[in-house]
Amino acid sequence: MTKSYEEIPLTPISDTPSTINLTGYWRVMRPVVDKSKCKKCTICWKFCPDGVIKLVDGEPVIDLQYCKGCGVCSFECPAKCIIMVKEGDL
Amino acid sequence: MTKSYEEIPLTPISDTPSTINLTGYWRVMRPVVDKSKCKKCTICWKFCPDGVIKLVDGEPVIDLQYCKGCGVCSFECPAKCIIMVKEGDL
Amino acid sequence: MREVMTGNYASAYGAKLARAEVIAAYPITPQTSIVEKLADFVTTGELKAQFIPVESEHSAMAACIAAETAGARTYTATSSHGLTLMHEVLIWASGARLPIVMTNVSRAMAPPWSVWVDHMDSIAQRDTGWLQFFCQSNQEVLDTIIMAYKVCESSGIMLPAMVIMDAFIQSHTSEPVDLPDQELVDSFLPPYSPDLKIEVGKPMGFGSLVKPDQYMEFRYKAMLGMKAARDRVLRVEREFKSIFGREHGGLLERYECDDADVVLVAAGSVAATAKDVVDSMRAKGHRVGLARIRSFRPFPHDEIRALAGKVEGMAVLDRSYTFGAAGAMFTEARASAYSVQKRPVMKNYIAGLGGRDITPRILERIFEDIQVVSRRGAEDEVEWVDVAGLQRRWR
Amino acid sequence: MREVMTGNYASAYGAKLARAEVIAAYPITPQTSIVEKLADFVTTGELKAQFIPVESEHSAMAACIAAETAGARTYTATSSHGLTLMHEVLIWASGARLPIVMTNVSRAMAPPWSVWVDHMDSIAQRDTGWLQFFCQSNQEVLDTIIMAYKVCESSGIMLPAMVIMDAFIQSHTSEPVDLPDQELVDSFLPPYSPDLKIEVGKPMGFGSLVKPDQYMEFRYKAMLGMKAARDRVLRVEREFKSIFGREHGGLLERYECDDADVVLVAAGSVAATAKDVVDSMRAKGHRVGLARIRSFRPFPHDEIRALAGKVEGMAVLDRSYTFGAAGAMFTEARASAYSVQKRPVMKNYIAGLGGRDITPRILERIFEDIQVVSRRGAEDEVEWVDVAGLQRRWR
Amino acid sequence: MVVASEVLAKAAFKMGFEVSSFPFFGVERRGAPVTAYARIDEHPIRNKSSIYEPDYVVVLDSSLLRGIDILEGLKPSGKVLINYPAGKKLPDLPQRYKYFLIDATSIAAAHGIGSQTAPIVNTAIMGAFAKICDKVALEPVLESIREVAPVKEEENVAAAKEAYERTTEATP
Amino acid sequence: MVVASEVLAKAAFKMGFEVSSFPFFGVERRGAPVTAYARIDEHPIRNKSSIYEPDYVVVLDSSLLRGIDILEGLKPSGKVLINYPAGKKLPDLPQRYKYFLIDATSIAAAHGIGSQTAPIVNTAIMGAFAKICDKVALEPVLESIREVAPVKEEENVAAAKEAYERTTEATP
Amino acid sequence: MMGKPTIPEPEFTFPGSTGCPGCGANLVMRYLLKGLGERTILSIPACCWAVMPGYWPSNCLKVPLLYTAFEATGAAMSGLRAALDAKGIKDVTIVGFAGDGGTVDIGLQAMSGAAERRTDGIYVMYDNEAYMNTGIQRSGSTPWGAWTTTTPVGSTHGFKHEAKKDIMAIMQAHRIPYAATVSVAHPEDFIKKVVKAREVKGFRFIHAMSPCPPGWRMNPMHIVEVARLAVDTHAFPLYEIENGKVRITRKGKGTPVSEYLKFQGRFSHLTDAEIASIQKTIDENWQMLLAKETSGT
Amino acid sequence: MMGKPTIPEPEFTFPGSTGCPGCGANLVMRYLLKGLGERTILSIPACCWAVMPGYWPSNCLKVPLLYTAFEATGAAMSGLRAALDAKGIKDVTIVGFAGDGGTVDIGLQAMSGAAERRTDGIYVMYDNEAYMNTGIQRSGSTPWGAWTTTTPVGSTHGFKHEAKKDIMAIMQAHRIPYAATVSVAHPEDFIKKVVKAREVKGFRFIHAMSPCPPGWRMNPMHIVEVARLAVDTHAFPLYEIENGKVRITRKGKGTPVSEYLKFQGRFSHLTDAEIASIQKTIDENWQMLLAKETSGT
Ligand SMILES: Cc1ncc(C[n+]2csc(CCOP(=O)(O)OP(=O)(O)O)c2C)c(N)n1
Ligand SMILES: Cc1ncc(C[n+]2csc(CCOP(=O)(O)OP(=O)(O)O)c2C)c(N)n1
Ligand code: SF4
Ligand code: SF4
Ligand code: SF4
Ligand code: SF4
Ligand code: SF4
Ligand code: SF4
Ligand SMILES: [Mg+2]
Ligand SMILES: [Mg+2]
Repeated sequence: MTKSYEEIPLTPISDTPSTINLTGYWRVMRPVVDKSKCKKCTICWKFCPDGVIKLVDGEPVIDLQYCKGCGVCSFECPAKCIIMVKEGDL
Repeated sequence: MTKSYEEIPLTPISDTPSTINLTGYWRVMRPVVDKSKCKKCTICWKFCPDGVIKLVDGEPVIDLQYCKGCGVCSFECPAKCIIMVKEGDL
Repeated sequence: MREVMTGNYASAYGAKLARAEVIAAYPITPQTSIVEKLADFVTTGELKAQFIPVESEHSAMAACIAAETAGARTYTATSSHGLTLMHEVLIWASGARLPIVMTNVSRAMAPPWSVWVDHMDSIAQRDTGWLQFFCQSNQEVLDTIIMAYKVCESSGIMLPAMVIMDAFIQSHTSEPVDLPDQELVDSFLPPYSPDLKIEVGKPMGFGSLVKPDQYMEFRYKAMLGMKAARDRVLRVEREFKSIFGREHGGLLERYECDDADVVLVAAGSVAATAKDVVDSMRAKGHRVGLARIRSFRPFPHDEIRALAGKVEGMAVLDRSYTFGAAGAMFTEARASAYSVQKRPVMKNYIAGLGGRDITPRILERIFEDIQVVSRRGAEDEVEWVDVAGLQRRWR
Repeated sequence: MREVMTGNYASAYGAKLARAEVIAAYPITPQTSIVEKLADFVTTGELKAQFIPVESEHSAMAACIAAETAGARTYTATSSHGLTLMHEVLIWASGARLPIVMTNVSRAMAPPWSVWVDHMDSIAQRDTGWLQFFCQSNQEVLDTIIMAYKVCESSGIMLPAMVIMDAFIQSHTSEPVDLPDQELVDSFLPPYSPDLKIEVGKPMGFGSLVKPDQYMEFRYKAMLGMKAARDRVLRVEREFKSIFGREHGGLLERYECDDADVVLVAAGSVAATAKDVVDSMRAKGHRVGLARIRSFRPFPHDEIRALAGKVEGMAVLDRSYTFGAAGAMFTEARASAYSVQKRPVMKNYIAGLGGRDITPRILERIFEDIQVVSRRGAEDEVEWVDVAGLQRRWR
Repeated sequence: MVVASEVLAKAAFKMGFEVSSFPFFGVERRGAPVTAYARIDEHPIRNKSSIYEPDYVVVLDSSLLRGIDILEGLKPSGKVLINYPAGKKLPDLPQRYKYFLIDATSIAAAHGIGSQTAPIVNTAIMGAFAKICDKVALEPVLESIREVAPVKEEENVAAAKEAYERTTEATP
Repeated sequence: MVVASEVLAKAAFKMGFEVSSFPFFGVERRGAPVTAYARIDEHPIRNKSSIYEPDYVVVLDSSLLRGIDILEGLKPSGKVLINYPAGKKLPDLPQRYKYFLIDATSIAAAHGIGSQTAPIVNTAIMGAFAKICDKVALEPVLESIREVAPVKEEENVAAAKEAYERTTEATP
Repeated sequence: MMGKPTIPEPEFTFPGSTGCPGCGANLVMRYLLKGLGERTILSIPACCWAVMPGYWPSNCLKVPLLYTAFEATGAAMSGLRAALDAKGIKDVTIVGFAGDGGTVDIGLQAMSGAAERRTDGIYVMYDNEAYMNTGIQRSGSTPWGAWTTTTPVGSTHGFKHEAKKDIMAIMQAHRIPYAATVSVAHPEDFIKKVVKAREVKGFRFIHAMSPCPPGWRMNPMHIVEVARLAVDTHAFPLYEIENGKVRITRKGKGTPVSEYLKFQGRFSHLTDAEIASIQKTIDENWQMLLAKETSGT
Repeated sequence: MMGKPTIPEPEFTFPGSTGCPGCGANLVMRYLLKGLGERTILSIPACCWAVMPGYWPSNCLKVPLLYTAFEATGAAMSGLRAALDAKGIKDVTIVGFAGDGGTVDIGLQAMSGAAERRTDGIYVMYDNEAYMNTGIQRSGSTPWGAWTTTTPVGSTHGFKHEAKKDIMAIMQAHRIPYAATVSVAHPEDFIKKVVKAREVKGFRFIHAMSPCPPGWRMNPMHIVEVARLAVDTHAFPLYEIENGKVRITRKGKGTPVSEYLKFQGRFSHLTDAEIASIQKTIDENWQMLLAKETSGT
């Protein structure tokens, strides 16, 4: 939505968290964590390029609003407990 | 002398030897070679920044039209046979 | 052979058909596919040229300057920040009287960062001594590159030329383009052979220091070169037409101007759209026309003046704005028409900055506005079109 | 206190009195003594400022941009090739709305290499969004730097300004200059405190990417800033006068214009010489005047128009030439006067390029020529003055 | 996307039409949604503005159905082609348009076009479009694909063919 | 040279005159001849062009007498001051002007100003000029020298004083 | 295996950046800011990272950011530092964050100038080995043998024929107090070096290997693996240079470079002989690095 | 003592250049062209040497010369070479000839680019250790401790406080095939290296020490002596780097640096402690150079 020239600053100063961009829409594949196998090693959290994995009691919770489905977590998980499934499937 | 626009090239291309600049006028001190002491070692020739020393039968001849009187030849001469004298003197 | 291709590819083909010998370029959106295509041509051997992968646009132009001084036909392409980074050496190229040809994909300047079209980058080079051709179609881009070499390499001219197209709207738009045969192009455009070039055995210094007693005469000669370019553009285009059967309108393309009451003056892709609008408005009985500034440098001084003598209103659309003045096309058109006895009302419309779309609807409204204003007189000589927050609606 | 000093020193004192906090500069003839003097001030502790010895002018401006964004008052100085190398980032500075103040010692561009005055370098920046003030005396240089900060740092304006003087003729000419007291300057010019600056704790991004749907509104705002600058220049000068007792003529200084038949329009040092010529010609009974373009950006649109309504001939002297068009001052003056009902004859005189001296005699001849031409009509709208090889003698 | 519109333009051109196709695009990012336009006409195309009232809308990524209003400006007689997972129910969409579905993602993946995580559906979707569009036929589309595809020409052609066959009309 | 004209301007300014002084100079090279101008007037000086018809000509380097026409434009009433080796015969010069000679080089050298090979004569010559010029006196010249000289203030002042004393008129 | 995170937990980036899926540069920024913390001001020139915060007014960073012209990062650092100095602000880390093209090519001069004048700040170059933001053109940092769009693989020649600029050696030659290479495959080492760099005064340089799926023509899920292989094969050794002293921080396994190359489509055209020649260069460079470590320079 | 000239006799410069009396840069050009000969094309950016040929139409050089913008020497070399390549001309040496400021500061990037793309040419930097053409401002090549007009000696600080950029090390880091330092005090060594450089293909670099009487505030007659002392004191060691291998071509006597400094007014303000610290740096650098020679890198 175009803002009136009166509503904008003199020069584009960005102060709105990028959480306005729901990059989850980009996803073609979706990571699914098999919690039963998870060792809570935090490696997936560490390597997620977009930092969209939260650790809740040491356990990874993926924010699918933003996860772009790159699959890094899946590949790096030592327990192989994150699988990538096609969006729309399952 | 300003040349007519018709007489000059499209862009300033310099093709006239700089010998048109009689830099000898700049001189305050003048190098004078004491030929009797000269060893014909060519060192003065070698080090003259302006290349105005010619070797004539191995002997240095200074072109005073251009010599700027820097004194390098005088200082470098191993035989100390070039002395700098004030222009106008002698 | 007619093929569908983008403006960028048309540009690359233009350079290839002109047999550019040295290409030095640096990537920038949205120019990149020109350079990529040329790199491809060189790699496959389709084009025999030296490709210099420079580390900046300043160096791109500096390398072209050096290569051209050594007698090679050179080409480069850039956009926005790249073009403005060349600024110093653009002035150099014209002062050195080198007929380098360059494509500029006109794009807005930062900040705000933007990769979309506007003409600020090109306009800001208006004082650099380059010929500047604004194109409206991919065909014109290709043809103009070839013609530009022919115009500029003439010994009476020897100035560089910039072929300009709009970011994305042209650079990335695919449309049919006729690719002329290489032999025909070769017959039209002979190899580059300047009167003087830097070469071993001729100990000359190119570009020396000149004192106040002589500098001005060199500038005067450059002025004469640019002046001669006016005629030569027209002559070369006539010759081009005789060989290739196409023309693009000389310095100022006039579309339905003969009996027009009001005309739109514009450059670049928007002029193409405006032709549709002229047709549709004429169909509704409005006597409107379009005057497209094809050559911004040399400026179509006489043509604008002649046109101004015949119409009641001139709407000048600028896709850039000069702060503290007005749109550059507007300023220069006004200056040209100054001495016309019965001058038309002239009004400046600033539109389409930073990629803002200029729709047929907007153009129609501009025509409507100039119709009104040419009767009533302009209240405000410069109006910004389609700015959010202003009263007036344009879409 | 009145002291004899060069234009360059006046410039350095201006920056010092304005309490510039960050100075980033790169040497170039004939600007060097500005920077040397400032380096001296900083070394002796007379000026508390950070001096950044950058490795190029592009970096000088980029460093100023960064420092100014962080809330520091910045200053730089340059000339010709240095200025044109900054081109890209000049546009940046205005887009970022940063009230940087810079001195440009206007010098010709290469090739031919020349270190002497002409205005091509400054004129080629006319589209960059900077305010541009051409000065005629060293006093004006000093005063204008101080005023420029006050004009530009206003929250409604926030644009950069270039204070221009002529190479050698001003930069190296010594003349008496009144050095105002620091306390008075401080009372006139408060410390810089922008509404928003980059600072830790406020995670904002300065200068982001903006899509076509919003870019134009930012440009519109910059236009408003430049527009507001017109009034503010006048207001600030009035205030300056009330404190320091001096003024320099607003946007367009008019000298003996009230009853003039013909006027000379010019900028820079030549305007000072022209005042002598006006006096001497008036003494001989000629009704001539001088209109000095002090602010080229914003252009004195209304002032030129008003003047054009009153005179019969306007001789516009340009110390630069735009190839493919005409002198820039001429073009813009014509554009401004376009809609004046009874327009004067306007003629462009291109003079003094690359340091060519413009003597009182030449100015007199220009006056004589415009007197003739304003009766008879101009044959050639642009005439080059004092070019060797042309028929006409000017000296 | 850009490739799709280019294929379309080339195909129509082969059939004797004048064409013009262009992306709205800025800084390309794999994954981020982009838009492209194409115009096809008997007469040379001069209009360079975006298309606000299309005859056809082609949606390459069904997730967009949740986001933007993809039907904005579509002419009353307009047709919509959507790359949609086979078997999945179509969401609520205005009844006044004709909808066509094709599971181009699966087809592309099956033909090994792009990667498994990111199959490239450009060519398949153009096969489908040939089916629903009055102006372009399958053959020129396939020909254009051959010209445009940087790699795996035949796979792309096969995908387009299959898509042509499997395109079906649907009512939301 | 530049320094000389600056000293002159400052001195005249101290005496209540308006002044303007400027070098014609480009790329400075030690040794190469340069020209500088100064204007002194009761009224503020606005004319910024070079001086073509001077009242005074000061020649810092006598070798120039052989080269350029140093007297070009000099007003009929004009005076010429030349830095000239003491005792040497003056070359042919037009009789219509008044000539003054001073061996500023020797004086500067004697006071250790500049190097032995390249003594700097700026300040000495200004002392001499104070003698022949109607508008400036010695005191303000010395004062200005004190302000302008980067080093060796007193040596410069002494040189100027000595030059003032030893300036003599000569006829060619 | 359950464990505490091995790197600091606070995040200084928001989700929603517009980087590609699997963008290594996203990880570089994440780790960098974890090491630097909040009292940091970034300056970013044109590059992928100038786009990744999103279109105005979106911003994925929790520290202030100055966008600058492409070639100006070093100058911007000096300007920011000077302004803070003028204001007496001492405890802020100034960071220039640029791509490889913006560093080794068009930004080299401004960076070199900042280093020469000893600007107090950290320059971070994330190295995806080409101009990615404009669509994969060669840069001075593109390795020998790589395909890019301006080094296409064709008949007369093809792929890049010039070696990757050794920017670490260039910065070492600038005699800066601290320089280090870091990799997204080794976040602990990465952050340790960042923290160390933060405590040094003067101009510091960090060279971060940053895999790029589209640019390297690879599957995004492999980025960490590829970065790991770069270290293990010595294609991208991890080391630091403190006051001129070289120290290798991870010797790597010396895995054959083909392991590293095979993940990346940009190298897929290479013949065995060409791969062998890459191996040879890598071995030589590694020996040279070992020699530097030994000689302490 | 009578002898034949130890350097080639043909001159490729005319008298009448506008360089100052005793200009070291004049000697640099003289020796360079003696080594290169006639089939040479020079490119010279803004610097003293852009002025020394004289005002148009004067020219003191007997080889073709392209004046270029200050920052563009490297690019001009690439352009010239490309044009010759396009024309099939192979036997011409392309030379970029620039001052220190035009090399280590504003021209660094273009030079680095030319080196990276392996432009076939010789880059010669004549080092007078400041911006002389504009009147003695500091450059990145000005040594620590020197007075210049922008590093004036004043109360708060004074003289230059940053070290001289080690441009040879920077060029070594570019892995060019040949780099060498030369001095006007050793014309035989100078010309030998130039001849050697001429035979190498690729980008070559020559760093020529070039005393400047006005800029160094010294008596013009001492320029050769001062250059000699620079070598003897190790302030400016003579060495070459062939394919990465360092070789010192003249060990010098290790004369105390004060001997070198004392001729130059630009150092006259230095205290004994400051001179000692210069000595220390020089010794360290010398040790480092010896180590490089030993380790062969
Ligand atoms: C002067 C200038 N030239 C070119 C560009 C276009 N440009 C923007 S980003 C970019 C590529 C940056 O490459 P790199 O620094 O490696 O960062 P990456 O995009 O790979 O992350 C280019 C060429 C520009 N913005 N400014
Ligand atoms: C873009 C630009 N900036 C500044 C200048 C001014 N300038 C010309 S020569 C010069 C000094 C050159 O120094 P260096 O390269 O060391 O050569 P030197 O004069 O010492 O021989 C400078 C600053 C210029 N010509 N162009
Ligand atoms: S798929 Fe990628 S973005 Fe999504 S959680 Fe895993 S690593 Fe993060
Ligand atoms: S990497 Fe795997 S095992 Fe480790 S925390 Fe993540 S999901 Fe669990
Ligand atoms: S004084 Fe200097 S210029 Fe003259 S001959 Fe001796 S060395 Fe050469
Ligand atoms: S240096 Fe002295 S001894 Fe040797 S040739 Fe010259 S004058 Fe003779
Ligand atoms: S192109 Fe590469 S570096 Fe750029 S955002 Fe995408 S993955 Fe990251
Ligand atoms: S200033 Fe120095 S380098 Fe320049 S011409 Fe004079 S002596 Fe030579
Ligand atoms: Mg990169
Ligand atoms: Mg130098």
